[in-house]
Amino acid sequence: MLIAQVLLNAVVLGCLYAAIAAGFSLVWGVLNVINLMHGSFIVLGSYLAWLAYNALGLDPWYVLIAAAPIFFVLGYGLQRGLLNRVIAAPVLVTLTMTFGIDLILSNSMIKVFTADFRKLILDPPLGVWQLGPLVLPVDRALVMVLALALTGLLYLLLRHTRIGRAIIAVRLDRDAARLMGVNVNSVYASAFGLGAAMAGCAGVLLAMIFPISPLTSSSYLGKAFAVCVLGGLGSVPGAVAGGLFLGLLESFGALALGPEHGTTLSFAVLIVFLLVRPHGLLGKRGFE
Amino acid sequence: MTEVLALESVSRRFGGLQALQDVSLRLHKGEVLGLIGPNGAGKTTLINVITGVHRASGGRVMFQGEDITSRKPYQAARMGLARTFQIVQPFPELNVLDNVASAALFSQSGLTVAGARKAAEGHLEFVGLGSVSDRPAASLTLAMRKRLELAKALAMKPKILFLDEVNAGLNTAEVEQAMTLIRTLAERGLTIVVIEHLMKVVVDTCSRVVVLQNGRLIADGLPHDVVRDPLVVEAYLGQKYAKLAQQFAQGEQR
Amino acid sequence: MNTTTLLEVRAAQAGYGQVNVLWGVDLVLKQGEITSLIGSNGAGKSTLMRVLSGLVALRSGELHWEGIRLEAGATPASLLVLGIAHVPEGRRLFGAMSVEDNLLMGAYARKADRTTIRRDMDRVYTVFPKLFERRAQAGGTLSGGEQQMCAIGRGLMSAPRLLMIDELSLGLSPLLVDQLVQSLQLLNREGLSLLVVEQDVVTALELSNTAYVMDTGRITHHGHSAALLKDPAIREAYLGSAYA
Amino acid sequence: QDVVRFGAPLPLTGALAPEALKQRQGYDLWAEESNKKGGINVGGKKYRVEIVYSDYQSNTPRAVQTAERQITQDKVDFLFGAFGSGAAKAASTVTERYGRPSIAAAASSEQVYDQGYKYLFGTFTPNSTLTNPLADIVKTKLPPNSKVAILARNDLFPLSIAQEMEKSAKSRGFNVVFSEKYAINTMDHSAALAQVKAQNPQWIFMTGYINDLVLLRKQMADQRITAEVVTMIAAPAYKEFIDAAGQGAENISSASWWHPALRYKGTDIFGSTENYVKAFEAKYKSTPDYAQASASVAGALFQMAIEKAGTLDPAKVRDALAALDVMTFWGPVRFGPTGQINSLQPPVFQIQKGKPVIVFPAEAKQGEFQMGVK
Amino acid sequence: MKLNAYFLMLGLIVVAAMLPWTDSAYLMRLGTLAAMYSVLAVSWTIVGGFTGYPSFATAAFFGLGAYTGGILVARGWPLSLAVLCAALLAFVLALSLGSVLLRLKGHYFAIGSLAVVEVLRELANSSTELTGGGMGLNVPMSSGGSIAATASLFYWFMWALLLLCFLMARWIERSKLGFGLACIRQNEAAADMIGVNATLYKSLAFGFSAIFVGAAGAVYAAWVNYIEPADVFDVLLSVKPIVMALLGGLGSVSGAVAGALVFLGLEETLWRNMLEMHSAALGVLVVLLLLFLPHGLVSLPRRLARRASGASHD
Ligand SMILES: Nc1ncnc2c1ncn2[C@@H]1O[C@H](COP(=O)(O)OP(=O)(O)OP(=O)(O)O)[C@@H](O)[C@H]1O
Ligand SMILES: Nc1ncnc2c1ncn2[C@@H]1O[C@H](COP(=O)(O)OP(=O)(O)OP(=O)(O)O)[C@@H](O)[C@H]1O
Ligand SMILES: CC(C)C[C@H](N)C(=O)O
Ligand SMILES: [Mg+2]
Ligand SMILES: [Mg+2]
Repeated sequence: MLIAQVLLNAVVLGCLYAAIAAGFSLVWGVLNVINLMHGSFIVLGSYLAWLAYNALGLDPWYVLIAAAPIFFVLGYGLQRGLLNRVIAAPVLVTLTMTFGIDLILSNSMIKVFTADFRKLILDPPLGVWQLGPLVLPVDRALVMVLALALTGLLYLLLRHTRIGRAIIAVRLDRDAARLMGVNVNSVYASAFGLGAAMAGCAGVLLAMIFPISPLTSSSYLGKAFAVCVLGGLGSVPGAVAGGLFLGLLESFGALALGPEHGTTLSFAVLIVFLLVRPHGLLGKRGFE
Repeated sequence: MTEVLALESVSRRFGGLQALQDVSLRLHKGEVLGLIGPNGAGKTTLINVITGVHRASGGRVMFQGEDITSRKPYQAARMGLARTFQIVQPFPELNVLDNVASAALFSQSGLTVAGARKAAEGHLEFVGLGSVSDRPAASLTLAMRKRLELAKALAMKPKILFLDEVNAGLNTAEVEQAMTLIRTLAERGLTIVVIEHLMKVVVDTCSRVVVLQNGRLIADGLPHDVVRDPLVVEAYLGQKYAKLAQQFAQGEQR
Repeated sequence: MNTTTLLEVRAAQAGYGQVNVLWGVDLVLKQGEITSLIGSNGAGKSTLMRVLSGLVALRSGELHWEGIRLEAGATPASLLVLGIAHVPEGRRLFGAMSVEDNLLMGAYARKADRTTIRRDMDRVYTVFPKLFERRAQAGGTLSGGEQQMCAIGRGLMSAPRLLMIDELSLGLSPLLVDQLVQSLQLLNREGLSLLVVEQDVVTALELSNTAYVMDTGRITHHGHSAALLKDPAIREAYLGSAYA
Repeated sequence: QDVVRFGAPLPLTGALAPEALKQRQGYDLWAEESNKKGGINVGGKKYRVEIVYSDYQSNTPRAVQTAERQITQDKVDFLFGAFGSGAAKAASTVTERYGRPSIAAAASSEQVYDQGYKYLFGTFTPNSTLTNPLADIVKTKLPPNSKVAILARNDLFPLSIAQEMEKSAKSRGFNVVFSEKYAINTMDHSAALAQVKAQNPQWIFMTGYINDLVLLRKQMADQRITAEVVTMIAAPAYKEFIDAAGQGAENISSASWWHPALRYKGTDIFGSTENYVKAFEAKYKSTPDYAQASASVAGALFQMAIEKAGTLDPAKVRDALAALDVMTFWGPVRFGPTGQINSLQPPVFQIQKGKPVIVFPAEAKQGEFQMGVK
Repeated sequence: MKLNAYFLMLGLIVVAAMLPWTDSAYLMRLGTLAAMYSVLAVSWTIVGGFTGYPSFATAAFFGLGAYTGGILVARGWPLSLAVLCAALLAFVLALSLGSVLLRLKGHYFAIGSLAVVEVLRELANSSTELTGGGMGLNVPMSSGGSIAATASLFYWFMWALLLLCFLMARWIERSKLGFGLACIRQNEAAADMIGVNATLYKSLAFGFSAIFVGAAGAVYAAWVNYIEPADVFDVLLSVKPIVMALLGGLGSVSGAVAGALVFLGLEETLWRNMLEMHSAALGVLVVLLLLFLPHGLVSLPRRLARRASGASHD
């Protein structure tokens, strides 16, 4: 029974992880940028949901509709205005740039929102489903479904649209993509904007479950990293697979070795995974 | 003639694709072997298997009587197997001299950095890049890079030299210069394997030609015979070329 | 033969960073013609092509399309819409994309519907059956010659009016060069204009109607290909002693 | 007028910021109160109190640097300890090295004080003084051999108090069926909680700082975990915890080093507990809890020791502190041989109807211990 | 150009030698930290700059060194011996990890190296008997000596480490090893083909890059007297050296030192002057530097010269 409950928890958690990582994976796999701002975007999304709920009484799932364009524009602007100027430079330069911008972002968030942990407490609460001996909090279930829907949308977008193919082409060869008539700058910025939108939306959803504070951004970032490695870079199905895998690993790791070892185990497995399957569970070399 | 390299039914798969199938081949010291075949026939793959870049999925590679099937590329290099890349691979930030010096330095033991540079100068002169030795490799034109690639391979004091399309992209005059270089090397007794689509080069420099198609050897013989082989004509040369070759051969006989 | 001018460049100067590569180049491409561009290594042939496709900006000089002057700073996207496609030196395939996706990228700038694109793709596959065999393989793992086919096929997918191919025969087997030349001539008869850079001078001059010879950033000769093929100076410089 | 400078390295930003801000309120209140009365009387001369704050961002190594910088750069005469057992312990190496008396206003673990340091004092009694009375009360309510589950943050204070809890529980015949730690920054406790639930314990004991415990409480509810007794340390005393946990706070029990409902008559600057609470409410419009009161009393104790020593000489003030035996609004104060207070009886309380209600000791008791946490 | 590096080092040594005479504990602390940061940045340059492998493992070796040193010192070992042990252990670990980890390329390597930090941190966290776990480890003050004397002991120790580290990096740069690393960085497949034993070379680079980081960790532990896993295995310890190296100019040893000094200067100034917004201000500076000085401080003289000579296009 315990096993079944842990399994259920793990799957739910895994889907959340997938939503956390999908945008990060996209930006990393496609733009070849490790976006250290990703965690802050998520937190910012959570604040958006929190503000909307407390100030306007808007439920998070409505906020989702607004968050996507807002964060898209934010990401698009940051990429166009700052990152794009060093996009041709080696990986480390763009990484450092996102590190710098993230310092600004997170410090500003602390200034504006303080480091206090906030909670978005839905009133009335959504309650808990009792499925026989198993329990499933309704908010988690809802977030899981919405998160999966979001990732699914992203997948369709990348897979079956012109812009999706263009994003991949630009990643592989800028000049050749230009020759195909792709507006490279706008594709880069769009990809980054998509990544940011995914992060923002994930943040909105997670606000229903996790406490909100600028300080949590690094844990989100850490999860995103792990998911990408486990699932494979730049691939949406990979993010889902990686997320589920991480969820399982952490939950059963905690069960077997004690709660504080869940993360250790997942990182140890991560190293092993890197060595035997550097492209992750579902990753092709660098994109989907 | 001593045998330096022997392939014993070497095979290599990529997923569902059989890139090489039971290739058996012997190479003797001092030979200049032409390796030709249609695009995608497996020529580059064959070199990659011999030099350890890819592992053979079946068969053995013997070098001077020793089994080197599972050698790593750097080990193969140190044993005297040098190759040029079909798509040139210089160290872009190093200057031309250091590109060549690096080849000398790491393929042989007992050289110092200074010694390797000294040795490199000679090779650069030989390929005609002496005047650009301090330019970064990234700034060279294609023809120069191809020659740089050759100089690097030579600096490794190879026992066998694999030239993968060193002439592609060169104009006719430049090709002639390159052929002169290859012939000089052959005269010095170096064993050379030439992959080339320019039949003129193959016919004029090789002492023997083998033909790969779909991963299998389909012909082996003297250049003039091979280019007249109907199988080869059909798979690789085309009628137009065959006619040209015919004229050419007749011209030579006259 | 229709002789309206398609693309014309006048007094073009262009280069990279501090260095100038083109020093006042004039070149006229006529509708329905195959033009070849030959010259020694580093002469600036590829650079000129990049100028014509908008990859490299003109430093001075003018670009005209069907008699209308194009604004400075034309991008590849805008030129592609006019019908100019460029198969670049070094092929520049999207290495991790499948052959088929590479071809689809060629049609990126087109506003055509799926069936038209599908039809054009089938045509490319008829010209290069090998590509059809390898259509699901990643571009980067193709053999050298297969990559060349894929690059040319990708260029064709934009349904261009003018196709520019840098280093046409590079790495292709003699048989394939033959077939390619025939295919290009066929496409040409159907109305496609071509600009071809080709190291094999004989092939270049046999394929083209008009030819330009370039040396250190300037056009040194131009005229009918057949005439140039007979010109002793050209033979001496580009065919080497054996052919002189 | 002359000033005497006190250094207060605090985690004003970062994870521990909410608690650091409380401490700052406590220090400020004392400084204001003291200066209102003319300052500290040092051998007949009045010195104004000045507190130098610096933020170490909830980052322990920075706390050490900050403390050192306050001594060497800001030239403070005395220091308050950094927040929490971990940082206070780390920073105490500096004050010891420089020979500056320092009072830790938020460090209760014995591991902080057992280093043989002479200049370190603390206002909190050891962790066992919380767990023992708790276990005593619960013992009277639950059948013998009841099951206890303990979940602790992997951090100095929580681990230390969890160890004490385990000891207290075992020695009273409880059956400790689960005792695990969770990593700092854990956001999802569902795996650990599922295990707790599977054990079906009567008493659940959880430790951590406020953010951890709010989260744990919510996720317990998500998993429909209930127990006869749920104890959390150290957060339920804070109004912020009660607000954040809402209904979930009901019947959560805890213990703390001080409670505003206590009634001590002190000789310190604030006088009685009542006076202190009144002064605090006047200034901040809210009721103080132990985090604020501890900071204020640390200041008040410094003042008493300095006035007694009649000098600002660090060594003399240190001796005066060590010899202190006074009554304050915080309770009777005497520092034991390690420098930690050993003269207090911390109250046990429970959240009832959204208010902390003292259930022990008898003299301060406000209500009965209630069973059942849903 | 080459002289410049030595001039920089010489200048630094002179300044460093004078610092203790200022008798300012604050400056001494800053000076010690400066040397420590420089050690980290220079060490990172060996693997990140020379070899082109973006390592995030710095914190792993630092933490390992800190705990090794801390535990040994706490058990009464003399500092120098403890530091030696820490350095050795870091070297051995890096060497053996390197041969496995360095099979990964680019981003994957970055993640792999980051994961090593996480795993070691959690190991330290959970081996409570040895390390004290989350409760931290007290490293008792080295006996005797005044405050000033202890401060300058650590100060000189750290600077000695920096000098050795600097010399080692310069030596590697010129040696056959350095040459091979440059080849690997630019084109690993081609390096393989000319006979470079890439696995060995990369592992060596990784190993050498760990030695002094481990040593610095050990000195740090004794210096601050108290360490905990979250502190010495802090990911920022991995990120900062990269920022410093980039500030200085990727791949340049003296650039790394210059970058470390400038970074520390900025960090400290901002921290002192704008407490609440200092990290945002640091972020702004990082962004500006990347935008306007993408090739780092080492490119500054050349740029200035170019500006002065009036060449306008860029
Ligand atoms: N890494 C790989 N993965 C999958 N297929 C591969 C890989 N490398 C080569 N191939 C396939 O193997 C076949 C042989 O390739 P190879 O490069 O050896 O041809 P080649 O004879 O050198 O051709 P060319 O003359 O065009 O250079 C080709 O069809 C190619 O697509
Ligand atoms: N991206 C670049 N940056 C700087 N210089 C370049 C660049 N590309 C080409 N050059 C230089 O410009 C000159 C002309 O090069 P270009 O490639 O146009 O010549 P080409 O005639 O196409 O030669 P090839 O026959 O070798 O292809 C050469 O000197 C070359 O070194
Ligand atoms: C304020 C308290 C929760 C601090 C705690 N007693 C500690 O030692 O860390
Ligand atoms: Mg090939
Ligand atoms: Mg060219």
